[in-house]
Amino acid sequence: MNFFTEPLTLLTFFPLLGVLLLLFIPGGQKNALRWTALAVSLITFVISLWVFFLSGLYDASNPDLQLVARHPWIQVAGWNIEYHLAADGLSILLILLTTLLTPISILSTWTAVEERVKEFMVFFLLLETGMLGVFVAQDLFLFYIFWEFTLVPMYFLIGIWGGPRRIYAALKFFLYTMAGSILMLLAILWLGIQGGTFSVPQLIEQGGIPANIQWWLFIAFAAAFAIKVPMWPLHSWLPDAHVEAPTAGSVILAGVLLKLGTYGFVRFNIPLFPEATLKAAPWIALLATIGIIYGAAVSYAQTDIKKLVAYSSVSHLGFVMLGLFALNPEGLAGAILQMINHGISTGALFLLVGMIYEQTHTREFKVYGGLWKLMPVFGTLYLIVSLSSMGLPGLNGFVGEFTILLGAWGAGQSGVFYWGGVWFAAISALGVIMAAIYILYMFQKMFMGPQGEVVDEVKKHGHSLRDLNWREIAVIAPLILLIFWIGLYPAPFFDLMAPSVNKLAETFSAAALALR
Amino acid sequence: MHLSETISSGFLFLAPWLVFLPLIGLLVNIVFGGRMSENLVGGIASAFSGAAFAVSVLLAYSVSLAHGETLRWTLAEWIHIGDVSLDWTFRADSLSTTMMLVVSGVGTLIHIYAIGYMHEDVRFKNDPARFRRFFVFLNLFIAAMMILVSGDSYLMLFVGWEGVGLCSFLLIGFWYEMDTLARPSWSNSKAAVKAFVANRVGDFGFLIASFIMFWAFGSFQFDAVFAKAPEIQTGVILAITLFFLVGVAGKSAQIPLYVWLPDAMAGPTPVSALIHAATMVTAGVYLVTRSAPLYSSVPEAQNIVALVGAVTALFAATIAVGQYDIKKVLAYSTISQLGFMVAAVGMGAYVAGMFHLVTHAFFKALLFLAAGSVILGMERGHHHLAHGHGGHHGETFDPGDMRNMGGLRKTMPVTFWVYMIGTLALAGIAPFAGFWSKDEILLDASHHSQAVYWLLTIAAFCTAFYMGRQIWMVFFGEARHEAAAHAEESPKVMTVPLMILAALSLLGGALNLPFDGFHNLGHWLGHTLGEVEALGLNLQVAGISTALALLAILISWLIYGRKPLAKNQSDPLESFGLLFKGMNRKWWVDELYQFLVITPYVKISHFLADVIDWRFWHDWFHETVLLGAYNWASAIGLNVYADQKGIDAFANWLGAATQRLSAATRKVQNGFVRSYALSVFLGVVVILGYLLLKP
Amino acid sequence: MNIDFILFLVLALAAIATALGMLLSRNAVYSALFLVLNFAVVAVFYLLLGAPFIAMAQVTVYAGAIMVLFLFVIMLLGADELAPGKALPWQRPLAATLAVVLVIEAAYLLLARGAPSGLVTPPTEYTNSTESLREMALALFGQYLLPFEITSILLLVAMVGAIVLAKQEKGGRR
Amino acid sequence: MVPVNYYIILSAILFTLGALGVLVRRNPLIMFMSIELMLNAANLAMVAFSSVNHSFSGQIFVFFVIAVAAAEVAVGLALIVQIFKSKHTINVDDVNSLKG
Repeated sequence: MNFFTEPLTLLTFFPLLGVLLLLFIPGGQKNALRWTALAVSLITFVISLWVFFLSGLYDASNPDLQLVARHPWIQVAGWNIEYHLAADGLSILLILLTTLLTPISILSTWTAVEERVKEFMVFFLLLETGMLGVFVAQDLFLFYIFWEFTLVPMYFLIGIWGGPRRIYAALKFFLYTMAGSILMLLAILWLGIQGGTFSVPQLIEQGGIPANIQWWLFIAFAAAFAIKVPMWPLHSWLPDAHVEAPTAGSVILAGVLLKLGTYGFVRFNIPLFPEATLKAAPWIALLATIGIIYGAAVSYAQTDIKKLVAYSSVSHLGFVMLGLFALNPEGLAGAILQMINHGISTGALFLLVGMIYEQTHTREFKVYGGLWKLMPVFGTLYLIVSLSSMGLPGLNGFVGEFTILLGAWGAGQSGVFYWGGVWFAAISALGVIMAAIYILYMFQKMFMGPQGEVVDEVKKHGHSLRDLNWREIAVIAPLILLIFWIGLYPAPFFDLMAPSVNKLAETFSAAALALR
Repeated sequence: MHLSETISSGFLFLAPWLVFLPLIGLLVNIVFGGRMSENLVGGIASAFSGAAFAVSVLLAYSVSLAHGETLRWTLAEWIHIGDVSLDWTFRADSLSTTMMLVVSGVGTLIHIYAIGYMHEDVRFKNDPARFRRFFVFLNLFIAAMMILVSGDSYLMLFVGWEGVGLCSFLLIGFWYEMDTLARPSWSNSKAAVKAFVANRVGDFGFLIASFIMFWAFGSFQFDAVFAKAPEIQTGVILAITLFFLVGVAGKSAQIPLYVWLPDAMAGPTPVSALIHAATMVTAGVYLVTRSAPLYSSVPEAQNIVALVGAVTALFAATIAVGQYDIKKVLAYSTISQLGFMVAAVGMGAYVAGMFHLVTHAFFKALLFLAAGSVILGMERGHHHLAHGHGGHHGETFDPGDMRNMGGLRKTMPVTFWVYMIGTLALAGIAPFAGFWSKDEILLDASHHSQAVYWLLTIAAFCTAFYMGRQIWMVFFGEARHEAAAHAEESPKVMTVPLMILAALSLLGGALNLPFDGFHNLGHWLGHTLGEVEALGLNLQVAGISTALALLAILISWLIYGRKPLAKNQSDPLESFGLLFKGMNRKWWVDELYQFLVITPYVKISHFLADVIDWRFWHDWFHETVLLGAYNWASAIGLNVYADQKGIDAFANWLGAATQRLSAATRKVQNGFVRSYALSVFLGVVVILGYLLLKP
Repeated sequence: MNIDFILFLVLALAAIATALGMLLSRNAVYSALFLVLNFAVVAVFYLLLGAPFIAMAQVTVYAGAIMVLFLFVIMLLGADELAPGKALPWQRPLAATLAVVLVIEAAYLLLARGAPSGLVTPPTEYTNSTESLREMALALFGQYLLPFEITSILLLVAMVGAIVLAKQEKGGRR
Repeated sequence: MVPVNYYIILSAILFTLGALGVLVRRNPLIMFMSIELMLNAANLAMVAFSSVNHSFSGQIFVFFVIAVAAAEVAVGLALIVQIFKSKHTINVDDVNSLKG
């Protein structure tokens, strides 16, 4: 194996090396375990930077799949399953997001996870390999394996280190996702056997799937992805999973795992089934729009901070879906950027919520209030992250949401949304107002107003609320930096994805014209 | 010629520093402010704001050297994807430099004033550590406002547009843990959220307008849009302009979104002066003026804008009459004056609107700051009392309530005189600044639409009346509260900016006198907006408005001045009954919105969250239907085969079959190592036998 | 019937007898001692087959070290005799039958199917010469170097494993 | 000169005896010894082949087998000691559950 010609293999499986290393460290030496896991995840991050930027192996101006690693793998009974990894502009940012969020999450568990540290870290690194695998796999079968593989560590992360109803939440998460995946597996097998290959780029090139069959395959894939996203009304597992998951689990769940769904749409559904995609576009847009409005409205009525953020994810990912199915460069690029933004902003929100939860052990709004005075740094960082989440211009959320809505409006005018037209974009823009309502409500209830009873409650236990320490600031600082960077100067991010996005969108502008 | 071009482009590179300078100021204060004295913190903030003013002057100079050419300076790329190409481009032309000068000039004066004001304010509220935060926010506001006025595209304008909204939120909620009377309460923070949300409703309109614009014009850049405007259907432009109007209504506090502005008075008084009177709220007027080529091409939109402005002007003026709080009066007055401006730009009288914007920035900032001085004077008096008489703390004292004041002209002479100047300017008495600008608007209205003209004229009458009422109640008569009797004049750091603003309010009319050769502002803005025929002084219009203003002041003297209010005496206007009550209760608009919008929204979202999402979808559908169906199916399955009931569904349904299968095979798995070994051995023998017997 | 064959027959009977002794002794100590004898007999076979090095290794490692270890453990645990059990009554006859079948199979394989033929003729240069050892060492450290090293690692791992298993746990984790 | 077949048959007999030992004895130590016997039987066959074929490979293989046997015995005996410690018996028929 030459890591210089196949660096994605190194990147994807490097965390497994960390797992091996962790196995040799006794469970009692918690700090050694933490440092090892952190070091491994940081090295993974450095490797990802090296692979895409420093090594010169990746050409960002090339729209095609690059860094290809392709070997025959399982070739029996006419099945042609390959070990096939590659990356392009659609996945590179998500890969980087994964490698960035993992060390951050690990650092955030420093004091939060005291039980079974070894197992926790092992699961975490396994999860990283799984997620990276999903983003780089270009063989449907290999993709499916990674896809299911991510479930297992997450199941245990929720089920072992979660809150009081963790078993229920973990099981629901697992069953829900499995249920969707089974349909996808059938579709994958159909595609692989009919097409003679499981390779995604090859299948896309072959094309020629009859429209009515495309439709069914599209639905089968969409079932798996829509549950993962989650699209309304399949979101019921998300609040449970988020509320019960430990902080780091929530961060990864919101930051990366949900993106597996949206990524699946853009990587498989849209290019593999172009005709079905065009047919489905307004329907998906409808669900996305309902999700945006519904998620925002329901968020406002929550009394639990984590639940509020969980429902806000439903709303935010509605934007992503709306942008993806606008099928023009603005919508697609905005959606991909919004995936990153959501990972950063919501990840940071969960981190911050975890930090306050560690001190107060409650997530109920009604006991909070006036925290800004006691915790000015925390309050300010929380404000920045909240504003980013509600899409304040100059911060990252705006760039994504704006381009998405712009793209959706264009799709409404150009006829991609062949019914509904611009109404999807117009109604979704209402979500901008509603986001302001629930985000500001959350900020007000926590940080403004008279001092909440939680302050005295904490004092009763002999502590007093402290502001963030340096470790916590270090955890959150990279995300804050990215929030400003993407908001003010998103050009490097757009440049990375633009060639691939344009290529994908081009196929649709032509196809759309041919159909109408 | 060549020399001037060199110079102008030589200064142009400073354009981004309009934003950077205040940002540097706030960073310095964030990083080092904790160890610096209050004066230094305030001084640094003021200095960087002043530096932004200097840059504005240089830019304006560059523009004038370039004979009003539009100058651009691109700092960096912003959003480039698909057909979108947006840059961080700064724009200097006569319109934007005018706004820059007003914002940074008035802003700097208010910064200086705030050093003195906040020094006392943070002590009255027992949190001196918050002094620094105020100036950080104030500098942030200047930076955001500069982005708003200097952006070269609608989207960059929007960045500033929302940025100032954020600063407004932060500063209204500056004392987030109390109400305006410093009691622990949610009310200040509620006002802050209300302001932001109302602004966001407006931003929604702005967003929609920008979407339509992009797909029709293919650009967000001002000149590109204007150049293409003649080719576009008027229906599209009408939609764009009307959606922009929604944004204007949010930001410039017009009907129906004005409700946040009165509540915004929860912020410290310099904030009310800077953001909620002089600069931010005029952003809507700036937007309409900036989009002049669009509005001018659709008269329908212009009529609607003018009507909204005029109705707002009168509506808010009536409410101002019924207020007791000194700042609330000024707040409604601001809404009313913004109505004047919006009406003016709606009628296409962009110069008049901008002229009024400038003069209003002077005299309304002056009035607010002077009101702040009055409030602090009352606080000082009250503080003095509390210490003198050993504890007055039981009662809540409202230093902003005009019924507590009276006779302050003796104790606060400087404040009194500048307040008088501001009042006369606002009431529109010649030769104060407000007279000239308001008269120009009225004159345009008389040419344009009688309805708008009369609405505005009546509003002007009300304006003079409520300002007269205020002057008599606050400064004349006898003190109606001991705090007023012991009020003290403010220090120099506050009064000097007041005096400068008073001078500007007095002389600001000189910018654009209605005489030939004096239309300075008109010519200046003409570079950007196109030359318009300057109107002269119309004696009829001027005469009517002046006479009405004088009449209003006379009436107010008859009611409040001739026989001053005594202690605990109720307002004579209360004899008007429901009419006054309506004015005092703001025509119940807040209650109406509560009933029509807020309560339904809260109810719907709770219904969706609790009933639909949780009880129906999460609990009933998932727990009862899905899980129940599963349990039921597995119970049926078990009944048939094993006649077992009520055991855990999952284990049974899947397990029962497995169990029977395993029951047969479990005998093999007996746990005895030897028997396992035997089976291996058996395997060996059998395989060997097979190999041997194989043919 | 030459002398070699007689020698073979005697030794083979001895080997089978000691193996049976090991198998049938009730006392584990006797079993161990029978096994030592068996190993010694096999070592003699090795010598006859011209493998003196293996023969020495057999005696020192097997008959010496390993069996001493066995005896240690037997003494340590006091497990020289076990009470007769009654579990799996069918095990013993079945095992015996299978054993017989296996032997028959093997014999059939060798005799009827004409498996490897040829005489065991140790060349003279192999016997009692240092050449043989030298050749073997060259092969071991040349061609078979990697397996050799892997074996050493295996031994190391076994050592570590044995230590970990036998170590007295302090504090009683779980 | 003995035919190699005889050695093979001897080896098979010894192997079968070893296997029988594993199957019928309940003392793990004796089972272990029986395994050693089986290994020895295999070794014998290999040395015999080595002698016939004039190759050292068989002998070297035997050498490795001896090394592996040593390793196996070390671990196996340690396991037995551990089992005895926790169960206070080494009768394999009493060690029939996976739980420690």
